[in-house]
Amino acid sequence: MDTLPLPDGGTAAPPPTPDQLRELYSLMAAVRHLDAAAVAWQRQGIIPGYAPELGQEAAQVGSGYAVDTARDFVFPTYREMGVARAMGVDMVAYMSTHKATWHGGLYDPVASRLAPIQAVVAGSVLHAVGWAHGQTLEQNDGVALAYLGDGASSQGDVHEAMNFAAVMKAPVVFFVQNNGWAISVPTERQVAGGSVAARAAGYGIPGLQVDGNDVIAVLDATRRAIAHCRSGRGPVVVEAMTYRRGPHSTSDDPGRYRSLDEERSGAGEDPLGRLRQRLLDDGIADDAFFAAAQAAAAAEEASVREGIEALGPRPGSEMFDLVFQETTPALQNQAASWREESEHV
Amino acid sequence: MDTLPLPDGGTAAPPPTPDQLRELYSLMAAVRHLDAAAVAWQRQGIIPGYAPELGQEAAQVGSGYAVDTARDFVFPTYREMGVARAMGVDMVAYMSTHKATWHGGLYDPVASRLAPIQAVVAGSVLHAVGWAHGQTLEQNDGVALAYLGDGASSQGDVHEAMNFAAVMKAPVVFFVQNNGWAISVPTERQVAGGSVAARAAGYGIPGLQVDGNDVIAVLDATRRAIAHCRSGRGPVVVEAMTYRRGPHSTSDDPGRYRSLDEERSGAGEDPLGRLRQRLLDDGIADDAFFAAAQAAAAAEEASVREGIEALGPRPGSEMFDLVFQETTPALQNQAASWREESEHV
Amino acid sequence: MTGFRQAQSPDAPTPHPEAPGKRTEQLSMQQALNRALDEVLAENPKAVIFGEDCGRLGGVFRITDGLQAKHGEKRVFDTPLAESGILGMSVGLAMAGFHPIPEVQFDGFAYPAVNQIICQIARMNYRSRGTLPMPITLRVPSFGGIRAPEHHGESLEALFAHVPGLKVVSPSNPHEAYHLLKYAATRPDPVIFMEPKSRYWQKGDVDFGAADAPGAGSPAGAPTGAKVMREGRHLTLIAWGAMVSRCLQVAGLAAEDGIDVEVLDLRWIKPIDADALVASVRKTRRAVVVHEAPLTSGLGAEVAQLVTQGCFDTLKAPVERVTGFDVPYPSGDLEDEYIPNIDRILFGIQRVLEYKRG
Amino acid sequence: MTGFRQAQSPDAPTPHPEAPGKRTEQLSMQQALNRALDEVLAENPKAVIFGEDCGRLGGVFRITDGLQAKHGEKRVFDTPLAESGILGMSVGLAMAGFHPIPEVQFDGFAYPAVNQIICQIARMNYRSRGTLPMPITLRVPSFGGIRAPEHHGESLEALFAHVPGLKVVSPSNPHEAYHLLKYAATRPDPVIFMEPKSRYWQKGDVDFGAADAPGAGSPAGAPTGAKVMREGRHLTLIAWGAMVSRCLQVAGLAAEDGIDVEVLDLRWIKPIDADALVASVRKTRRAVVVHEAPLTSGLGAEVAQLVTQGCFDTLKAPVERVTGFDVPYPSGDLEDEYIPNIDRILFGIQRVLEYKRG
Ligand SMILES: Cc1ncc(C[n+]2csc(CCOP(=O)(O)OP(=O)(O)O)c2C)c(N)n1
Ligand SMILES: Cc1ncc(C[n+]2csc(CCOP(=O)(O)OP(=O)(O)O)c2C)c(N)n1
Ligand SMILES: [Mg+2]
Ligand SMILES: [Mg+2]
Repeated sequence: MDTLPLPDGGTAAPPPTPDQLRELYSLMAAVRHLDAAAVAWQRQGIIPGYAPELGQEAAQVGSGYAVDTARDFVFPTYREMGVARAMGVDMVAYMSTHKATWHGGLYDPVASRLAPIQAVVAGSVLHAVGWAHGQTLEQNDGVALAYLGDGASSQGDVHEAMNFAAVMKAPVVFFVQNNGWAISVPTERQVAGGSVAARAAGYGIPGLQVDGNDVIAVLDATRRAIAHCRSGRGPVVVEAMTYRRGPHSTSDDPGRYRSLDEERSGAGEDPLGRLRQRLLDDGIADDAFFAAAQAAAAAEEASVREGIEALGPRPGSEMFDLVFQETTPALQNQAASWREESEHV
Repeated sequence: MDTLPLPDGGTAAPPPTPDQLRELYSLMAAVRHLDAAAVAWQRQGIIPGYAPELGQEAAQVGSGYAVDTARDFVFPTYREMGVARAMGVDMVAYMSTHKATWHGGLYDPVASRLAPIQAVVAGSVLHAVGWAHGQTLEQNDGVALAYLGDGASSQGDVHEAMNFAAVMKAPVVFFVQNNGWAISVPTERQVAGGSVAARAAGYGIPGLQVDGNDVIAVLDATRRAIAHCRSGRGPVVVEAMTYRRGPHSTSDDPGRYRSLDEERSGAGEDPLGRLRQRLLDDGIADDAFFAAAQAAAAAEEASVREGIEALGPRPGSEMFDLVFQETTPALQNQAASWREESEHV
Repeated sequence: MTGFRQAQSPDAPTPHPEAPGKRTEQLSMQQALNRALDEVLAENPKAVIFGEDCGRLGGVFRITDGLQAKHGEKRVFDTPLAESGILGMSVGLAMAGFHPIPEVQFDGFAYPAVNQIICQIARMNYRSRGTLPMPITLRVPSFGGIRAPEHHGESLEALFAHVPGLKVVSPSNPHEAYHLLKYAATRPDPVIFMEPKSRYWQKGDVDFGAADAPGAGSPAGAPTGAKVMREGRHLTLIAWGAMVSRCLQVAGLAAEDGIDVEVLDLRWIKPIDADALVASVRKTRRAVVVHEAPLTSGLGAEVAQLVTQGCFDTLKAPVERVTGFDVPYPSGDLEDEYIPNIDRILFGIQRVLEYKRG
Repeated sequence: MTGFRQAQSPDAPTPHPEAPGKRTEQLSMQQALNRALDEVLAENPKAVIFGEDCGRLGGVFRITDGLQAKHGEKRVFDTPLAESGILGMSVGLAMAGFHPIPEVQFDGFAYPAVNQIICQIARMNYRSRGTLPMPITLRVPSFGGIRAPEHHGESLEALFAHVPGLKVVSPSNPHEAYHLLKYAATRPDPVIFMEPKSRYWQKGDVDFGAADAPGAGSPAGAPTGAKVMREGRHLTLIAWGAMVSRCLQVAGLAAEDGIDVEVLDLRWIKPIDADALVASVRKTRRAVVVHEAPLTSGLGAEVAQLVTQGCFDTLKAPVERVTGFDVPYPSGDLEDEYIPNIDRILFGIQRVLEYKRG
């Protein structure tokens, strides 16, 4: 279950170069910083809420980094800020969803290759299968990456998606972040058998479990999985074992369901500290580099915050105008009376 | 995957006695006869439709025979006539659903331990889990038997059911009749990986594949599975490999999607002929016995047909009276105007 | 599952010219739908048809009969047995630029897909700010009347009509079926296409050249409005799908008693052509709406309220609703007690005509 | 997921006597619901509560707070994350003689369970000819107004009201919440209990002794009818759930202009208390119905049609509907543009009052 041979004998998943390793670190540092900042913004009243991904930086950056945005397409949940960042998505447009500006975010999903933010648990896993089957029908070589959590794995749609994808040999990577929790419910009361990757065998497809706190391992596993899909061999399940170090969201209180001791023992090694140590050990980066990465992260955060603070509400007319490609008389009438009644006031 | 150790070292699944083998044969013969008759009734206009189970007699009778109707509960699909018969359900009341008298059938599910006939594919699999969990909550030792097909295995509800049952260690036997087809779609385009039993491992529960045309093997597997559940070890998946020898239903035309050659090669050995040979070989039954069984089957069919032909429509007032335990004023008003307008006419 | 009339094949596949031209042919609704799908596949290489049994078998109602053989397994294919999967997959195909035309085998089996329909298909265009349109045409054999097993006779129009982001249409005869399906399956928005299964085998003239004939109240050039199927002066009967032909029958019977009934085929359940409703009832001053679905919170309430809103001054009596009861759709033996029959519709007409104020 | 007010705990669990007696207490709706559930568990050993996060966490809204600790893990437990699983499992538990009180975490996540709700829960009593009753009380935190993420602000009452075999109720304040939940959770039929989440934290008097006080129009001894929350002579405002308090506010404002508005809390969405509607509007001769759900095919249409049917002679103007628009529930920034606000309700009242025939 733990390795996946490469279709091309190795070139599809080369080990990351020193430059790439430094880039991965910078990305993870930026994500860590922005994530912590977003929690603070919520406390400061800048945004109404946020779902932090503290502890999942390696799983998110490592997998998002493996995506080829020229041909692949990614289906996130509501917690994939690190994936979006690694893919180069505009962070103000991404974060706008947490400002309650627009469900799904303001970024262009087509241009950025990132589907709108999905609030239904497991809601978009089947979309990935359909998109991927579209690649097969058109003989394109794009791969779909579907993100889901350990909690999401319980949903019927995930089973339907894995079975459909396996029957149709659709090029989908089911990327599971098993972060130990679905709000207050731990994995052992959620995932019977203990592993989502282990389910893959039941569909006759490969399943990989990977240390989700090791960005290099995540990158390698995701690249292998994408290469497998791209070569026409059908879907793969990758399960990155990680830990949700923070609350489920800014309105959650983990103290009600887990102790600090449990958190400490469950969390494992910090993904960022681990990469830092690796880079130091291998002489790939030094303190100056880390300081610069930290400064860049802080600067980036400041500019994203500025963008978010400047973000006004969308015009109410968009409620009506964006429902359909071809609007309807009923909707036009409703828009007209809305306009009239709000102007009146 | 193919055997399940018994919790009590063997007494829970003793080999069938000669008497039991003869009873199994008689049941299968009765079922075979009634099934063929029901298809004929449809052609004769006695009933509007029927879903034959030709070829599945061993899977149905063998599993239904293993049920302890003093404590277990069975959740059928729309094709479980043989299970119902093996459990001793009144066959006129059962068949009434195919007369279009009452959805679900006219038998009493509580007394007969057979849930109403279920027309939603995979619709009742979760019910079995809930019922079984109720046994755990009350420290009863009842076991739920959920019937489903290879096609049904694709539904999300089946995944949710297996995961729930495994997490809660609910005493459920998921009894899959893999009859090769879901209407026109063959198992290989339906069940990725090829085996529903193989999915069990992904939930950390046992899965057994059994020759569904061998009634003794089916009985043994079901007894083992029930014993496993009853001893508090959680759910089991049993997959009986069999073949739908007839059309999906009396309105289906298999000639559009499978050839007679395919049917012949797919069907395997006839379950009834096989048991007959076994009984002959072992000297457990002779031609006189088989002739008597056949005569009994014919007599039974005649009496069921008589019952079905005599079955009048239910009074229309039941439409209103059976919706709730506590009716509502709106419903009473509707019933009153229905009565008035139908009497008027 | 069993017992309903489904296995009939269409008469030997009628050959037809590449461009249908201005011709009229006698077809069953099954044939008309099949023809429309055939043409859509031929005209739009991005159109794909899929669902349970719609490939080799041609669907349990044979609506996709012969299409896989003609257009190939990539264009017309069977899926595993999972409705949420079918609709969820449609979303992804639409995101990849396809025009999916999925089939749900029966009305009652749309329920497992409701989450994907409501939360995804109906909202993706909005959520993505118009960048990911959902040109999905979901075909649902609908309504009762064929003595079928449980869950094979449901009317889901009120549910779908309430969902923002969906359009919903139901044809009442072969001509409408051909034109409405061709129209729906070429739109950039999701359309639920409710086929009255009890009418699949009735034949009628399909005028292929009439695509641009405006229906009453609809803008010229697009079949988007309701349609007056019979003109009358005394009362308007409003229906859609299978109930339209029953209302036409009723109108015929009422005429024998000197009652001149107008029959309006709503066609579009969402958006509803309120102008056509109001135009008709302003003239007749009385209305009865007929549907198979249960009464409470059914589409009849919306229709009645639109009529009342638009014709309050002229209305001679409250709009009557003749509908199914608030009970689960019953088994075949009781079906005729449940579905509005001719007598119940006539009683409804009578109540409206005899209404006396206070 | 994020951003809504949910984490607050109730004030330290209020101890309460075994028999609540004839007392009045100030409670939030969250506390009132929690109290009702606590009592139901104590009184009925067959009652079980389960869902996502309702065990140890006490639910994201803390409605089940402390109940697992008090009644044990067999009575109150977490399930895996699958709504169809939760509702499907409820059916089996009911068949085994339990009274399941499942929770769906938010309105929008009831959609994955719709198949089990409509095809199984609502029909099992009927299908089994009364031998397998479904005493299931499904709690659904409902409606919008809390600036929440997508799918956390939905109004599903029209959908549920249309389903034969379901009963549907929504409380508007802590007193109603306590009594209606205790009533619903002791019935032998399935009840969808729609909790207005924006009202969870508002406090109000709960009169524990008032259980048998008949609401207007309801049969004495059972809280099954609608309720007049404010009497008035000029117009009836009809609402349920969170919109009731807004309508009471509007009535207060209208009174300043000399307009005497009656406010009717529908309470039961199915069955609707048509008698109470008619009694009120026969008196006021004018009505406006208010809801958050989209206009088309919303419950407002049913209410309007029931009023029109029952008050056709006396009605001075067509019933107005002030509702959400036919658009997906928007993000927080646009929420106040979508939910009927005081101004829009006042405009609706004005349209009815100023209505001139022809
Ligand atoms: C269908 C559905 N049910 C319930 C919810 C409420 N909810 C939001 S996140 C969540 C837990 C998800 O857990 P998991 O899939 O492990 O992802 P994680 O939050 O750990 O990233 C729940 C129950 C939802 N958003 N969608
Ligand atoms: C949810 C649902 N979808 C579709 C159908 C229509 N349908 C009835 S039986 C059937 C095939 C079922 O195949 P399988 O589960 O293998 O059982 P079998 O018929 O072979 O016994 C289908 C698609 C249905 N009844 N329910
Ligand atoms: Mg998780
Ligand atoms: Mg099968």
